Amino acid sequence: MKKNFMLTLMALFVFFTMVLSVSSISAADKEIKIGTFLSITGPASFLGDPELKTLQMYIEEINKKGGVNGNKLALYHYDDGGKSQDATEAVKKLIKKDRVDVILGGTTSGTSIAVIDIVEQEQIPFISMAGSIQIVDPVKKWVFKTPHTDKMAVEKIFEDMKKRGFTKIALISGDGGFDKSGHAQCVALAPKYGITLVSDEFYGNSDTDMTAQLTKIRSADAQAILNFGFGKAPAIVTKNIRQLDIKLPLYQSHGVASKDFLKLAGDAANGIRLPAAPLIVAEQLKDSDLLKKPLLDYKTKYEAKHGEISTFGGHAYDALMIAVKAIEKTKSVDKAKIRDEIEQIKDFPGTAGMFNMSATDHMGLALSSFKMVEVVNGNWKIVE
Amino acid sequence: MLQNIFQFLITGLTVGSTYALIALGFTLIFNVSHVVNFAQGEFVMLGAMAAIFFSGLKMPLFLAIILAIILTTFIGILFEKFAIERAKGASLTSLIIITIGASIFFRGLALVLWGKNTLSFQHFSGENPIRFLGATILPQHLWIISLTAIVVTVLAYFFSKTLFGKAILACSYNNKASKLIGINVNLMLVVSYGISAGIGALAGALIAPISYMSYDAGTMLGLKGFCAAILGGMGNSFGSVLGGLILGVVESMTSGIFSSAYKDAVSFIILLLLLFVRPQGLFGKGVSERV
Amino acid sequence: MNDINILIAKSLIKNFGGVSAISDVSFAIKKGQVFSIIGPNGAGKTTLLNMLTGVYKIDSGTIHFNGAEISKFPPYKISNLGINRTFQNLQIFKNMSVLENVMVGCYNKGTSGLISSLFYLPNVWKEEKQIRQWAIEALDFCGLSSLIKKDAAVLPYGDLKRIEIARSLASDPTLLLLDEPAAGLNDKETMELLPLIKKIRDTGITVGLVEHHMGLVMEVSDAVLVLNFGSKLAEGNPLEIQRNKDVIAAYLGG
Amino acid sequence: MKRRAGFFVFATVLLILPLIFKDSYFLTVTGTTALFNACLAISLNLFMGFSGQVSLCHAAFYGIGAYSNAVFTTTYHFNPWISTIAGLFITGSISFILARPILKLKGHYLAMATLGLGIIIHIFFVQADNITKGPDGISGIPNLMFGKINIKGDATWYYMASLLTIFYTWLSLNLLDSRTGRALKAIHDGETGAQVSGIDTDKLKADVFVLTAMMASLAGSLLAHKEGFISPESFNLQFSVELLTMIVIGGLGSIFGSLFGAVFLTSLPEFLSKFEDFEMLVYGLILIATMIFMPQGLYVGISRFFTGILKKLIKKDE
Repeated sequence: MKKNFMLTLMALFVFFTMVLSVSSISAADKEIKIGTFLSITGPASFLGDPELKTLQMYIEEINKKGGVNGNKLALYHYDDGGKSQDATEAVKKLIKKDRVDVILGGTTSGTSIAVIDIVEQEQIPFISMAGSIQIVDPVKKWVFKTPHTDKMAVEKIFEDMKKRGFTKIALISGDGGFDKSGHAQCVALAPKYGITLVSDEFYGNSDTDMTAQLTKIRSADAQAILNFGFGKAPAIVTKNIRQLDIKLPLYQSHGVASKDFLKLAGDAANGIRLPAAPLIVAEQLKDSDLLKKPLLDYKTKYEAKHGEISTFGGHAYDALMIAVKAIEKTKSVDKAKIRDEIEQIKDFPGTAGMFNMSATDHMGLALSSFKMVEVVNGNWKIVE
Repeated sequence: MLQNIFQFLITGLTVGSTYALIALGFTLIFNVSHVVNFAQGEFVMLGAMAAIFFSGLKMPLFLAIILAIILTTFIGILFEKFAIERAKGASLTSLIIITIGASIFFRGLALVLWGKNTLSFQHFSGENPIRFLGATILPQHLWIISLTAIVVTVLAYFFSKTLFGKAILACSYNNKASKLIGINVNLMLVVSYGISAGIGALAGALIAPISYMSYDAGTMLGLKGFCAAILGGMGNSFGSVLGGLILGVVESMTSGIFSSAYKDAVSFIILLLLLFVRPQGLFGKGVSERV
Repeated sequence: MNDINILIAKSLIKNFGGVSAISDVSFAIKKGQVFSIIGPNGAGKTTLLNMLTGVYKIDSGTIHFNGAEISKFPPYKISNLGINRTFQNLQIFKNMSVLENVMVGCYNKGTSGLISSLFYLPNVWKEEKQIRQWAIEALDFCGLSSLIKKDAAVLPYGDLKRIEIARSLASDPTLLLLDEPAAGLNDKETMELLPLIKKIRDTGITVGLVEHHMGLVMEVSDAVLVLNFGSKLAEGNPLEIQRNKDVIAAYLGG
Repeated sequence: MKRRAGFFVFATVLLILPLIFKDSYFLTVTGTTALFNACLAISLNLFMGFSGQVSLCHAAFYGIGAYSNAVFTTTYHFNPWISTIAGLFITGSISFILARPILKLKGHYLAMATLGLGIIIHIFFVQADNITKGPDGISGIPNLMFGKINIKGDATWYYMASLLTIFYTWLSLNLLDSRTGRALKAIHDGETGAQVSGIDTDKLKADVFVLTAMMASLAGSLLAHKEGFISPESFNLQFSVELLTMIVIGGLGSIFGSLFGAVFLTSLPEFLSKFEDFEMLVYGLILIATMIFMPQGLYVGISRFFTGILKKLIKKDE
């Protein structure tokens, strides 16, 4: 017993030593280090996946063209599995082990919010790819983000509802971070638009059937249904609504702005309205629109390599390009300078719209950059 | 209101029958080896993904499903041969960890083969809802319910009337004695893992049109199936089916009548209370230690 | 030897799912006796023992021990009152050493609780030493000193049976119930059991013995109770039992 | 008392590791997480490995501790230590009330019941937005203070985690060598045998359930301050299952096994991340292979492996 014990301790020690020596290999300098942590596995993996592919694709392209200010870009990437604790660990590693110059990422709002304290403390520019308004409101010195906020999505939807004269709506949302945060915005903003929530239902994001909740909604006196969620659940909600023969107009959030959703929901998706980044309707933009060319550029490049685009990959493109632009301008990798330059970004045409950052706005998108789209014959169409 | 309650009931029964079908797979493996197979949900996922893949190759639906079931059955057999059987002398807990490892492995396999996206599958016979007393039901639901009924009947026949089925049951009652009277216990294990995987695959192919499928969707389905099996009394096929139906109805009733945010919590509270009153599930045999 | 009844059982009844296992059995055990319960297979001997020790709940009837009613007590309470037992199929703790097994037997004599054990307060330290001592003594008493350091899992059946006796003795019982101590033992081992039981009795412990081995029973018992199909067939001293016609018929017929 | 010698060696090694590997982020970041997991594994092992019960709600108790500190310090501005005590109290009460009815269950039914309890608590973390802030979690949790000393930074937290691990190991070793510890092991090997030896098994099982739940809660309270941010997915069923895997992979019923399992499974993804999409595949295979080739767990398995090599070497010398 005693002998075994000592041997095991020795084994433990050897194991530790091996582990530690492997982990302390450091990379060559002179590179501009871009750090990123994304949800490559876990429930948000279908968002994290296009994000990573986009970053890899563009960094390769930039490097082929000679890099930024003559220096190559190097990507340091960790998977957080959608877990906030893993995200904070990843960010610590990015800062202290890899010593990156700027951090992009945070696929979900949860993982992004989780690392805010660290990036603020360590003073490193951080551009999130997640939706929640909490990330940039109140403004934090080192934190930026590229997607539209959930608040904007709700405002866009409520504006459209107001235009169509809906005052009583039913809300159904999932139990994830995106869903709950959107739900909170709906509840908070409804009175401002003269809207009453006559029904407020929830489902689990891995549920397979929502007819019970929708049956309840059916007997509430609503004029329209709003579903706040992402992943497969909104597609099931859409199909269940058709199954129950509910004729009310259906609104979805920007969380489903992908071709995948259209594929899943099939014919049932026709007539759905949702706010979306202009990327998915790039072809329909007026030729005079400054966004059209860069959007189509991204679209052709991504689709040539990886298939269907999604707005999520677009958020990664925006984040990377904003960082690159700032670094180009400062001609250094001084973190404080990069941060200042990001805050100065003006008229940058990204996939989500025209970015105009400022000291009070660390997202820089106007509500007008969001497009209200309707599904017509299985495709997106801009609602004028 | 009455009409609503009827719809909740119908919803509960349709969702419940998918739980029941998954629970049956648990029961089968549990019966022979007393192992709770944590990879059962992954069999369901693999079956669905394989069916979607085959039908994507322009195969007729029926053939795609059959091929998916055969493939998953084969995977189940390989799993038994190369993992469970190899772990001779391992305790029950170690075996359960092996099934947990397998569930992660199968998820990883599906991820590599079919990617991270959620995939859809065609409904077997259209999507036009059938109206019945003010409630609606999809043709696919009828497929699920009737095939669950068929599987239960076939299994009941298999275990009570065929020699092979009786031999499997014998292993579950007394492993050593079965060996002594010349039953090939290893073969029985292989067969039950195979059948279990096959039933899982069938469940997956049936559910996929309604709930879609992705590489990580099996875990939650497996969990619900496990709940159903426990609720009915572990090891009892009939109990599993009833457990599944009850679980489905409780879930849909709670989300319809009480609170949809806490529906899973309410279902679990009911399950806990039931176990406090009946520690062996609804139809389980009481366990008594012989001294 | 005196005439005080240490245990009195009255009209005990136990059914299993409608099948009667014990029906209306009454008896008394006198202090300092060796009291044997015999009967053919399935007569309900072990069931009766399980009822006396609280392992089975009794359906009706009463059990008094040292004047107190214990009919509805859980096993641990009965054990703490001074009734200990061994098992026909063994209840050895397989993941422990022989010494630890017997130390578990001393549980009722200790007082340290969960919290004091966690922090190993001085009283735990002292108690540990004492318990170890008691356990070693009990092993010595049963002639098992050589096995102290062995793991229980690797030992032969005969040794395990004696370890169970040692474990029971370690709790200083007033009444020790032995459930078929000779079952599965060879002749030599059985004959070694005889002096041990006598030695136990001589220390003043009352012994209840459930046994098949007639030679052993007749040699060691002061009183014998015969069960058949869950009912009392006869009661008396060994000589009376040997001559009882019903008993002979039951054994030959059974 | 042999165990004591090993314990001191272990404690010393743990505390001097950062002096040998200075500025190792693997040690202070992953290592700290591994030690937190080790604390959970050690406490779970008391309940499962020693007493032979099953629990799939350990992560939930960990979560109650974490949430208690997060909520009380941010919303109500309590002192962190008072919040910790509140967390212990809440966990203690919940586990105490539920211990008796739940522990009446056996085997798979017990697993199901604890799994259900864990899920119910997790749903509360997700859905009770007004208290727990929902899935987005709670941020801005203040630093822990020892009097005037502010506990922050990875290295400091490494030491905190080490001390907690050493403390928990010490408690478990003590318990093992005592009357109560033996009674626990007796329950594991045979409940009837334990009962007739005078052990009130129902009470003891309940006591240990409460104790281990509170140990998890204490670790959770500290975690909240270490992270400064917590959210529900750190305390879900998946994590409970992972803890179970740790103690079985390490070796059920062995304290150092649990430690080993926790360190192994926490650092494994670190090396597997190179496999990218194949990571899960490899991770699953490693779990399966470990159980096939070392059914008794890594602790026993590796010990045997080294003893084997040592024996061969000795033979060669002769």
